[in-house]
Amino acid sequence: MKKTSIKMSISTALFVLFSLNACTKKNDATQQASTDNAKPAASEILIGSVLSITGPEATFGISSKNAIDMVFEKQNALGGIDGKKLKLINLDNQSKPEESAIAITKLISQEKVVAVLGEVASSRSIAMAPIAQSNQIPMLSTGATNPKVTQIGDFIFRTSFIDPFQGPVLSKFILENLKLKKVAIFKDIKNDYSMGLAQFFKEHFEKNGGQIVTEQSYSAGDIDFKAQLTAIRSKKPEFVYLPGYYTDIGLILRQARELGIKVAFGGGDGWDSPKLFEIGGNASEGCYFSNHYSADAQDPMVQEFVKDYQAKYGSVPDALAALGYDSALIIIQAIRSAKSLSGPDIRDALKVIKDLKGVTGTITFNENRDPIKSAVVLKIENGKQAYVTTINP
Amino acid sequence: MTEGKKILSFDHLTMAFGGLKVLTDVHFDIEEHEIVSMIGPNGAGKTTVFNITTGIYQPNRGSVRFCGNELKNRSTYEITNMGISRTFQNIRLFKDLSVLHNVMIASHQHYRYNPLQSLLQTKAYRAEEKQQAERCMEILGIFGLSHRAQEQAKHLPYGEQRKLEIVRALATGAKLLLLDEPAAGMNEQETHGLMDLIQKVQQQFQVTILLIEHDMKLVMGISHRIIVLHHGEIIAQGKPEHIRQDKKVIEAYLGKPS
Amino acid sequence: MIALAAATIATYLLTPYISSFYLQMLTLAGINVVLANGLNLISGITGQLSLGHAGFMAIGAYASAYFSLQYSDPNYFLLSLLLGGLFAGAFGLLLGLPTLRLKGDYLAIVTLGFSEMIRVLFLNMGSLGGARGLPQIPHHTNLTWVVFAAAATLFFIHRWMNSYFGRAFLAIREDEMAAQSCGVNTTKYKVMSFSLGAFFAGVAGALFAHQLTYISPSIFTFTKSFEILTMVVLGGLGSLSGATFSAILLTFLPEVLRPLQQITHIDLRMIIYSLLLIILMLTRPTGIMGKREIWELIPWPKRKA
Amino acid sequence: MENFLQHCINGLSLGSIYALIALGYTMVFGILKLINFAHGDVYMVGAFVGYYLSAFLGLQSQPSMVSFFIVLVTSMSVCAILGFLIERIAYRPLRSSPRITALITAIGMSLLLEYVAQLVFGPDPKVFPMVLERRDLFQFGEVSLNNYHALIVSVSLTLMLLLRFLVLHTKFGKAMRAISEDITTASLLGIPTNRIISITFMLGAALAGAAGVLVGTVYPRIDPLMGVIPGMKAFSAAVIGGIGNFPGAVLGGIIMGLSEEMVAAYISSSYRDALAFGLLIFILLVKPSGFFGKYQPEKV
Repeated sequence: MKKTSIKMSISTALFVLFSLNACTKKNDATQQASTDNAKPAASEILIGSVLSITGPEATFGISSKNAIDMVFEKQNALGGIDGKKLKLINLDNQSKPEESAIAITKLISQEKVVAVLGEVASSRSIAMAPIAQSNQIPMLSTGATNPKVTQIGDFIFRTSFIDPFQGPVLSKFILENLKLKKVAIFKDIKNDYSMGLAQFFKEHFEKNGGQIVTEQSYSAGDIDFKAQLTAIRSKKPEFVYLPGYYTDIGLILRQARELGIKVAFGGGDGWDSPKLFEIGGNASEGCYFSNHYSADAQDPMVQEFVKDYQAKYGSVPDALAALGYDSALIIIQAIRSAKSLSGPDIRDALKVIKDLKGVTGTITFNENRDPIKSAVVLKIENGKQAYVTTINP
Repeated sequence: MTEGKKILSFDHLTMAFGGLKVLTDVHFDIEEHEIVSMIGPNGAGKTTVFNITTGIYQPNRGSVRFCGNELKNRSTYEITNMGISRTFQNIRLFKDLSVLHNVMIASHQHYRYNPLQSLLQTKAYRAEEKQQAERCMEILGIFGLSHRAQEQAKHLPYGEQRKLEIVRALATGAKLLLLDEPAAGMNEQETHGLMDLIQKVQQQFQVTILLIEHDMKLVMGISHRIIVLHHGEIIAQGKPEHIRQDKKVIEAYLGKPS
Repeated sequence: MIALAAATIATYLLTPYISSFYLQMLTLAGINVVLANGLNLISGITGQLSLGHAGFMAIGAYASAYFSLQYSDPNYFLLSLLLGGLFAGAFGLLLGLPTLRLKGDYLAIVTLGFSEMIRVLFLNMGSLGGARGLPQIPHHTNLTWVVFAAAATLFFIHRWMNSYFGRAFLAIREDEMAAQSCGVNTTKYKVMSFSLGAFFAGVAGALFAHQLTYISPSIFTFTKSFEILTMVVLGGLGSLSGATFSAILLTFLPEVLRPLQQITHIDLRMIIYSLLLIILMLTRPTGIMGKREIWELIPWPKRKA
Repeated sequence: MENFLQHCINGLSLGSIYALIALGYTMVFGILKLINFAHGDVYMVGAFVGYYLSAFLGLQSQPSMVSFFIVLVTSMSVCAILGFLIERIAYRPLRSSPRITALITAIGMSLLLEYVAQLVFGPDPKVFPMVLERRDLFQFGEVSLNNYHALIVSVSLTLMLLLRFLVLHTKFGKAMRAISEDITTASLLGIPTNRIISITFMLGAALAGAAGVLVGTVYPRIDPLMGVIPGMKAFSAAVIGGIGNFPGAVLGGIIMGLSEEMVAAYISSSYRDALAFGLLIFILLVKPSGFFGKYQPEKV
């Protein structure tokens, strides 16, 4: 027995030493390799992105990445930035927070990117932000809506508006434009975005004289929502607030109509996808949602974005594509105006971005590094998203 | 302790699985230091008696007492720790573990050290481990298995596996051994060796043995007493020479002469 | 004991020379080593198939993260880790007591269900962030802590296996009925094994929480449990060094395969990962190590008695 | 009252879907004692086959019973082939190895199918074409019952009865039962075990395919991970009903559907997911073999 212990000790010690040694060596090797690469590649600016290409939320990450790729290609065709080409390195995170942390560390320490774009979800952005912050590399989250993301540090920015802004948008709209008082909330318990929106919607709505008749929840990926919908039906609300992603919304709307719920439903930018109408069909008619922009706005920039995106990827862009598009514009603008490619310089350039025109609005960062921009309310009519009104922060 | 004290008594046991009656009013005692054999055709309910004794089954009626203590509703390990251990008809060794480990597991209840002592491998721990290992090796030695101590149990030849099961049962420190067909699959020579061993063990460890066996040579050779079960009922019991001539027993084994 | 100290000190000294990426990978690998060996104790050594390891990990992560958010002083980190372990261990006990009379697949399903229930519970606990998770947990975990925890886990399990408790675990795996006949209180030892395994999972969860600085229920899904189980099975059920080796291997594998994604522009990583799993099971069903240990394979010079 | 009635209808139709998926789990488990984790993913493949087939044949322009059955049968056949391949490649070589090895392989197979599907079909949700029009069968106040509900319930029950007949009254079923009792003895008795197991797998996979198409028709959103959650719930249902037993699977599915519905309706919808497993744990503790399962004491 004693002998085994000794043997074990020796092998453990050897093993630890060996593996650590291997890693330090490997590290030297890669560092050498990357410096070797760095010389001929000086004509390139490396920008990292962490976006989900696989896993349950892959579809959102892909949208964002597509849009970013599109902007970068266009910029490179125009000669890049000061003659340097932009190169996007996207590392997939399998829709997992811990993989996102690995990916951003790899981008920063191995690939030596100057800035990181992503993630589309708050949870994964929160996992990435401390790493960007401690390495002093600016990070621009495309889709995070949780206010806590940018609170992590002054290197963290975002393109999307935050839940405390977007939640009240529809609340205001319901109270002031639709003049309705009795609303039911139906939220996705698994989804931080949906829970955040529901919370801020509720706070605003109740404070301003509205009444929440019932709060029900579902979980993303379920197929049957009739139990909760029947419960909602029995409370006879005048409107149902349904923050969530379009992947579930279409089915929910369909089942609501089957149960004879005729009132309008509404949600946030997670609704923005042609898939919503495809899945929901006529059931989605007459519903409202808050969004960053309106795809059929007359704005030539939006028109061009939608046209280009459709031409390249064969589908109408969703909200996360629009956000990815703007994130790319923001980062290009910041790199162009930054004094150098160092993290703090790019951060400083990001901070002072003012009135940058993107498809999701005119972007200026506030002191929390969250964009100040207005939201629009859209209505689904004849399978199209029709502009209703703009609500300013 | 004097000879003739009852160690195990079966009190009107009745057991049925569903509608099938396996044991009917089985009633007998075993005295200390006896070697008793239970015989009977397949399906007579012999193994069921073992399973009831070791707490695997609960009888429908009747009870089992060991040294005056009721065994009902006790779990198998408690019964083992009271001093009854058994072997299995279809060898159930810890196949992937070493022979020595098999035996050391059986001496489970003799250890006293606590988890902290084992983590720090204190003196007390080492002394106890050493002492137990020696004790186990000693029993293995008696069965001629000490040279196999480090081998995996599954690599032993069949006969030695059977022996190892007996070693394991002994190592629990049991006062009563229940051996389920210890000679099954052994050749004549091995069986002969086993007979000597069982008697030797009985002498050396002062244990009582109840065994189930089909090999009549073994049964007649070592038993002080024989109990014959047939269709769940005791049809005869007594000394070997008495059983040999019992009409009912002969009938049960050979069928009724027509 | 010496190896434990040596490994920890060696890591501490070497840390400044490792790039932050490898540091992070090694940290995760170390956490996985703790997880895999904890599960190995339950499934490999005691033979009770558990598909709920992520649930215990979640409990440990949440308990310790909550504690650290109240007392963020790094001096309390050890306490926070132990708290995570103890909470998870207590839940292991709670789950073990009623369910361990179930066998094999049934137990597997119950543990799977249990961990999913834990997750739903956390989703519904607003005070712990619900779906939005707990952010800004202090970043206390570093490689030294992790190596220490991993080495301590291995040390603990190794010593444990050389005691009568450890042998009782093995006996239960080999043959529960026979173990009982040897006087082993199988229920007691199964519950013990469950709680111990859960304890290690809790510690690993705590380390994980203080490494990522963020936890949310979506991290601790059954996919995580499967990943941990895969590590154990791949390494060889019951083999300490096997589980350790494959935990490290499987942590690095997706990263090693990443360049492939860069080249092909499609993500083949997880496809390769799952294919590898199937092929390995088909060609070497007992895992890389089987039930043996790595030091049993090295031809040590024989000492003369 | 109206609401309660509606909840019952909802619960029954959801339960029938669980039942349908549960039948496949039960069938494979019954014969091989293997939790076929990939079953939920075969169901997903079934839905996608239906999706591509109807796009290829342009069936959504003419929804009818005929196009529905064309899609159903094709999808079932493709899934049967897939099931055959899975069994042949991944499970058969492991038949004599420890249960846990087979279980891990099943998990690996499930992951493989999911990731390949993400690559081939794309990770975004697709809209299942309408191959059958929805019609309200009757409306009573606010309570409504439509032909989809009726379709799911009747298909589940029909398949259950067919399977039961197959297992209890045909030679094939006898062979299946023999294998499930003792595979070695069965093969010694001259039962072509490999062939029977292959066919069982194909049947199970075909059931999954049918479920995929049915669910696609009724809940027209399909994606590569759609099989995961319903798969787990259906599996729980199979265990609750007594795994290996067909009426048990249907009963378990319906219990699961109804109780999920009632919990969401009258207690709290946010605990709905916990319920499936809570119920499972509870049933296993009270009656480890499920409602209709056989309790098999260990032989000593």
